[in-house]
Amino acid sequence: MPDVRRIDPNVVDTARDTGIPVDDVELAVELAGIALDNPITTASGCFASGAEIDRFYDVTELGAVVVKSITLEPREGLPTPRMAETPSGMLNAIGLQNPGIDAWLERDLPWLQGRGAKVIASLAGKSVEEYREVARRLRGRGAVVGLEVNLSCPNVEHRGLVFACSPDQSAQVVAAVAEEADVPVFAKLTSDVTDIVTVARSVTDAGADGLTLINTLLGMSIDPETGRPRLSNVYGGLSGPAIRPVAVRNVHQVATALPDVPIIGCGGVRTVADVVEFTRAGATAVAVGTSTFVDPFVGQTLVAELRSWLARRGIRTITELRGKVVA
Amino acid sequence: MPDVRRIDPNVVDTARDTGIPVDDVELAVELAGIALDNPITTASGCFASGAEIDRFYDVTELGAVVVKSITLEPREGLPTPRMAETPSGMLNAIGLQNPGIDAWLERDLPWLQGRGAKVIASLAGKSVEEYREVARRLRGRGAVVGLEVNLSCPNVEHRGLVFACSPDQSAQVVAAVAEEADVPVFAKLTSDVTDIVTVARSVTDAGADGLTLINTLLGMSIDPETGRPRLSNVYGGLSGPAIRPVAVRNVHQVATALPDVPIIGCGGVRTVADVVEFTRAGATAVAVGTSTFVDPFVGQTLVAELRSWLARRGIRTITELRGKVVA
Amino acid sequence: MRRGFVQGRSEADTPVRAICEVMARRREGAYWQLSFSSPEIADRARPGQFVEIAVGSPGALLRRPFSIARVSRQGAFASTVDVVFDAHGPGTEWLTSLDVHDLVDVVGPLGTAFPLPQRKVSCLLIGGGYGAAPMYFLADELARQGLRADMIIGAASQERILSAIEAKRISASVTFTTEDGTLGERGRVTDVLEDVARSCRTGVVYACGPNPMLRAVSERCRELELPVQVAVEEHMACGVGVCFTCVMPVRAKDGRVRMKRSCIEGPVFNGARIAWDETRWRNEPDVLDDEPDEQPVQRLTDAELWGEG
Amino acid sequence: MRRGFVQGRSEADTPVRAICEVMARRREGAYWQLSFSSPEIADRARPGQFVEIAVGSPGALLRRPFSIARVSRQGAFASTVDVVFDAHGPGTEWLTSLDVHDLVDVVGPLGTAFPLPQRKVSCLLIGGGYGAAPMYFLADELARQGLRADMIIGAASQERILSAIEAKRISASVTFTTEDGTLGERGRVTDVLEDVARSCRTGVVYACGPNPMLRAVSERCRELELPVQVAVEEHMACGVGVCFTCVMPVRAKDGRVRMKRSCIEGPVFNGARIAWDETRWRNEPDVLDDEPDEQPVQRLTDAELWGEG
Ligand SMILES: Cc1cc2nc3c(=O)[nH]c(=O)nc-3n(C[C@H](O)[C@H](O)[C@H](O)COP(=O)(O)OP(=O)(O)OC[C@H]3O[C@@H](n4cnc5c(N)ncnc54)[C@H](O)[C@@H]3O)c2cc1C
Ligand SMILES: Cc1cc2nc3c(=O)[nH]c(=O)nc-3n(C[C@H](O)[C@H](O)[C@H](O)COP(=O)(O)OP(=O)(O)OC[C@H]3O[C@@H](n4cnc5c(N)ncnc54)[C@H](O)[C@@H]3O)c2cc1C
Ligand SMILES: Cc1cc2nc3c(=O)[nH]c(=O)nc-3n(C[C@H](O)[C@H](O)[C@H](O)COP(=O)(O)O)c2cc1C
Ligand SMILES: Cc1cc2nc3c(=O)[nH]c(=O)nc-3n(C[C@H](O)[C@H](O)[C@H](O)COP(=O)(O)O)c2cc1C
Ligand code: FES
Ligand code: FES
Repeated sequence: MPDVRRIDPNVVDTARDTGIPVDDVELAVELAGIALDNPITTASGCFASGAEIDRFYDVTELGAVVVKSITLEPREGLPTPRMAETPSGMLNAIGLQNPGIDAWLERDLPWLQGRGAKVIASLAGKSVEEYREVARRLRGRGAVVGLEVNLSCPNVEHRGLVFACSPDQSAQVVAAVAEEADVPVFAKLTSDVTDIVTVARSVTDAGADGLTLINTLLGMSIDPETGRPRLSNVYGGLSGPAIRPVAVRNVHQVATALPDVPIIGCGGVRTVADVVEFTRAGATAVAVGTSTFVDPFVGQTLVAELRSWLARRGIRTITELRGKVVA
Repeated sequence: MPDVRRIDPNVVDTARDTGIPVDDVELAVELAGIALDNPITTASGCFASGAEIDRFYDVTELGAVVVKSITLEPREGLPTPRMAETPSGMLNAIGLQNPGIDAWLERDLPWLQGRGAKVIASLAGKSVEEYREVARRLRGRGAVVGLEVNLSCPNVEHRGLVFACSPDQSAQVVAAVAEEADVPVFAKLTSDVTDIVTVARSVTDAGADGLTLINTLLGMSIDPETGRPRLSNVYGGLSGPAIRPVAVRNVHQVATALPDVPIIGCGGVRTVADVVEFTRAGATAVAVGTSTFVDPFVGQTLVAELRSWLARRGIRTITELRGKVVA
Repeated sequence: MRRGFVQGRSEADTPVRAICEVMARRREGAYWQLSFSSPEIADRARPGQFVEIAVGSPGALLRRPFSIARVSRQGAFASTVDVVFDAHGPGTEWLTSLDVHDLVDVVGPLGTAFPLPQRKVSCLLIGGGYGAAPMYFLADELARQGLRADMIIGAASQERILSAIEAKRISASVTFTTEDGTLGERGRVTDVLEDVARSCRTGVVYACGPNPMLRAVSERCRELELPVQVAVEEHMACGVGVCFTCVMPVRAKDGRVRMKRSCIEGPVFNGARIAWDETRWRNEPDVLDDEPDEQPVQRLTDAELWGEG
Repeated sequence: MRRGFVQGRSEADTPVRAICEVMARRREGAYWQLSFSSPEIADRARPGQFVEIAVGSPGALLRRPFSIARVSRQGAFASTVDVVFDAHGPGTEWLTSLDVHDLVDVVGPLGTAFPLPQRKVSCLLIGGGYGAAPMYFLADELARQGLRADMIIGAASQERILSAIEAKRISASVTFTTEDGTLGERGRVTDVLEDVARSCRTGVVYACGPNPMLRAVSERCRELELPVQVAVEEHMACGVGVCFTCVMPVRAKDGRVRMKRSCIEGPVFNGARIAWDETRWRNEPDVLDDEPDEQPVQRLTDAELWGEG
């Protein structure tokens, strides 16, 4: 993109006195074999097609763009209201509004590819076969460096129960996607289970190369005056800083039980301190969702601030901190 | 207590113009056969012995006092740090510090009884037999109008797994307590399960007269600088307004599936709007925990404000709103 | 937060994030007006667009959207943006606590602007409650283009009629309606719409206000075969097009309805195209959201008015 | 929030919640001082006690505890309470943004006060960093009782030495220590403790500051057989005794350690009794927390000094 000028660069670069030069800091990470320039990615469904935020800054500055979950057919989603604010968080029930895989491949992917972004394609479906078909159509697409399997979808073949709540059904989906995939596959799990480690084990055994932890928590809000649920769908997903302690706990539990499985940490990331917290808990990459709604520049800012945070402390690579919890 | 003077009564009483007189509002509720003057109770572990808050206001103004979980033996709890603040919430890991059932009966209960409070005794244990024994010692104690079984305790007989995560183990504990109890028994459940309704069904089948929903969510926080977990216990319970949408969802799911089971709603209650929200979701009583830390008067204030909230809207009894979600 | 800090691109059609100094904050009848300094936002803003302001009320996470009520572009340091708001919740209450020289964190300008007619046509601007705010900005712009602007300003009662004097100054004619009759005609904007449009030879209608008002105006305009552009209000989590919470059902040529994001594909829509009935939506596959806007039947077509469809 | 709103009981030994007007907010070296008006808190407060102030930083839920640095009790409307704080996190940063006439929501006075000696004895007051704040309040109180107060005020460097001039005014003697030597002796308060105690014929020591300093002071006092009362700092969720997050391990007669709540059974403890080593605690049944405090061996016993155990 020509003529990109940041009116006032927000890169904090005051590290030189005590630490190391910011240029000596290496942010690159290897995520299940994918080389990322830095560990900051978007969270699925919180970055639309990518072009919206590119109006603010060059989105290729991000480690990767995780796109909104794609289904086989286009979906118009749920009626409004689709969101409700909650203390330090929000509920959403969008209903996977998306253009469908074919239109996405035709319209959104070429734009991302043209910009040079690394794309992790999130896929969703109503049945194992739908996931499989979407994965098949994603084969051999240059810019797509990974697939993320959004398992928080109702399985029409099992009374509408969410795949992610069953280790077995999650494994079936992941196995189907992994069979088709020519890039690493990440399984995105929900914290709304009794034992996250069991689900994590089940999907990695089924072929997931990595995990994304966590999706939103199931929540509800009711208008006290009218008695109407604040979401047309009644229940929705809770996201934002409010859920961060739950997300960090999930990452730490899984990273402790399965230390070799790469994790994309996700849930309430807002500041560079949060990025470090997730990294210490065991995450290789960190996805930013709701905070993009609060600050469209947050992804760009986190990359810059992570570099200077490490520089000020004389830490040369972010990987030095991965899994570093001090007892 | 003689000579109680509220320096500036905070009872909002501006309802008379559009609604009904506040005195015409009936706050009394029947909770699994227990007659409460109003639906506001304390949450276990957030009100110590009762005397601490009685320095601020007359705690018998509350519908009931749910006391800190009592174990068979005294416990000194976990080392500090025991708490960490999180966005709109907090993590705690206290480790059930309590004087043990005998000292509680000897020292704390007589004080509550003398003051005329209605007491719901929360009990905790490491084994089914420990719960049973605590329940047995609580028989025939005048002020104790109900028992609440805190199931979020590690079961030493099952690899330290928390009772509440297993419908069967929860049922065993509840059955043992219900056998001993001469007052209604409430099972306090955690939201950290795949299917809250299954657990709810299991414990009510086992003899629970009601449910308390929910306990804290399992969370973690790490100091990014030092890498030390912010709690000495590494993991802890997330409470406060941050978790309210999750708590409301649990209450609504269970109230929908088991409409005849009385529920004490709990999780992030701060304002009268929150009390109404939980009531509409299906709660008969509403327990206030973390908010007492923010405002020691919150329980008293909620009772007064609930009355005027209803009066302003011409609603004569709180029970009219119970379960009233408008589609 | 650093005064004057600005992030964004240099292209004039992109929004920025700016830390802005509050220049004024005062009551406007039942409402509040907030003016803040931002050369970039002032320069880029067009009528109908909005800004997202970060609020500091306890536990509030999301920004709050407000229509741009007016901009003044007097050189780099005096350029200000005004918003008018109703303080009815924690976020807007918090805004009333701001003092002159305090800093606010603002993203904007956001969303689509009212398309300006490319023919000489008489414009009728309808504002309801604080929805009148962007109409002042639009009237300024129309005046600059040499177009006639008439106004209908409606509200529940007199103190909710925004800047009555300003309305008279800025427009060829203004009609007030209040539901309680405390100012102007007793009734609603739609009660006077036909008379005003006839006497002013209105060729196009612009409206902003509560969605039920916009619906009524749109339906009346359709009956009168008047082109109508409305700026809608839907709950927004992001305001920048990435969350899909703010969708409005908009009907396409084939009669099917698509969910359009009112923060980026709106807030200004052709009022005749909004599927006001489609509040409940089936969660099933539907058509692809890629068709260009289509023209409703009307006296002057949208193509004639604003060139593009 | 309504100015002057107060909730609580009339008994003087109970805390209240008050909506207080800010009377002053100014820098004090590296620290900030906040004065707010509250007749009830000012009247009831005793040295060593603290207040819990609600802060408005984003997402902050809990109040922040601060030692009472001084009170002025000049009739119902002028009674003010001062706190001194170090702005190092979001909550304390937020406090620096308060202006005169703003309102703060305060609960207090909370916790135990320093027990005053019932015998005529020379007192040594040791304050570290902002921990010096309550020592000024204590010195005032001791002066009123006609007791001699000497002070040791220590900090990392000069700008963290609180109110040096005030210290000189209020005490019989004052010794400053700074770790970088920018004021007074280079070193720590414990480096001068023995000399000062000897030359001032100290009979009892009071200390407030970071817990490591309190530990060092307590251990030094134990060696010197000096009774010592310390005001500790532990993370507090409630400050009123109901959450059990703020516990300190305190050793009893039988040598066993009990977890005492520093917000209600403290913050003032007998320094010789704190089990400074017991940071890691086993989660297993232990003895009951019901024993009265016991006396360490010292020149003047605690019983002699403050009557009760
Ligand atoms: C494009 C657009 C332009 C707007 N322009 C104006 C304006 O010029 N003046 C004005 O007073 N108001 C305007 N609003 C409405 C304004 O955004 C809300 O009044 C405000 O967000 C309420 O915040 P609160 O915290 O005070 O209230 P709360 O009701 O407590 O807000 C809770 C949540 O609901 C959202 N919300 C509440 N009401 C509305 C609403 N009416 N529309 C959208 N979101 C809402 C809030 O953003 C917040 O996320 C506009 C809204 C939109 C979408
Ligand atoms: C009895 C008592 C008296 C105190 N007196 C003073 C005083 O006079 N002056 C002063 O500057 N500070 C005092 N402190 C410490 C003060 O409470 C903390 O500095 C303040 O809470 C930090 O809040 P923050 O949001 O700025 O920082 P953050 O570090 O972001 O706070 C995060 C959380 O940790 C808690 N916390 C952080 N630091 C401390 C600490 N040192 N002690 C207890 N809790 C902490 C906060 O309360 C909050 O819940 C006292 C603490 C206690 C317990
Ligand atoms: C509006 C919205 C839409 C979302 N859509 C998706 C989605 O399509 N697929 C998915 O896997 N996760 C989706 N999520 C979940 C996020 O990717 C993320 O897991 C969650 O929001 C927690 O992260 P956060 O707190 O940073 O937002 C969505 C979240 C939000 C708030
Ligand atoms: C400090 C603290 C201690 C608690 N101790 C107990 C306990 O002993 N037994 C119990 O059943 N729940 C305990 N809880 C959980 C609360 O009773 C309540 O279920 C939870 O905090 C959610 O409600 P809240 O958000 O209103 O605090 C504790 C919570 C906190 C914050
Ligand atoms: S508000 Fe997020 S897409 Fe419109
Ligand atoms: S801070 Fe809650 S008991 Fe001390």
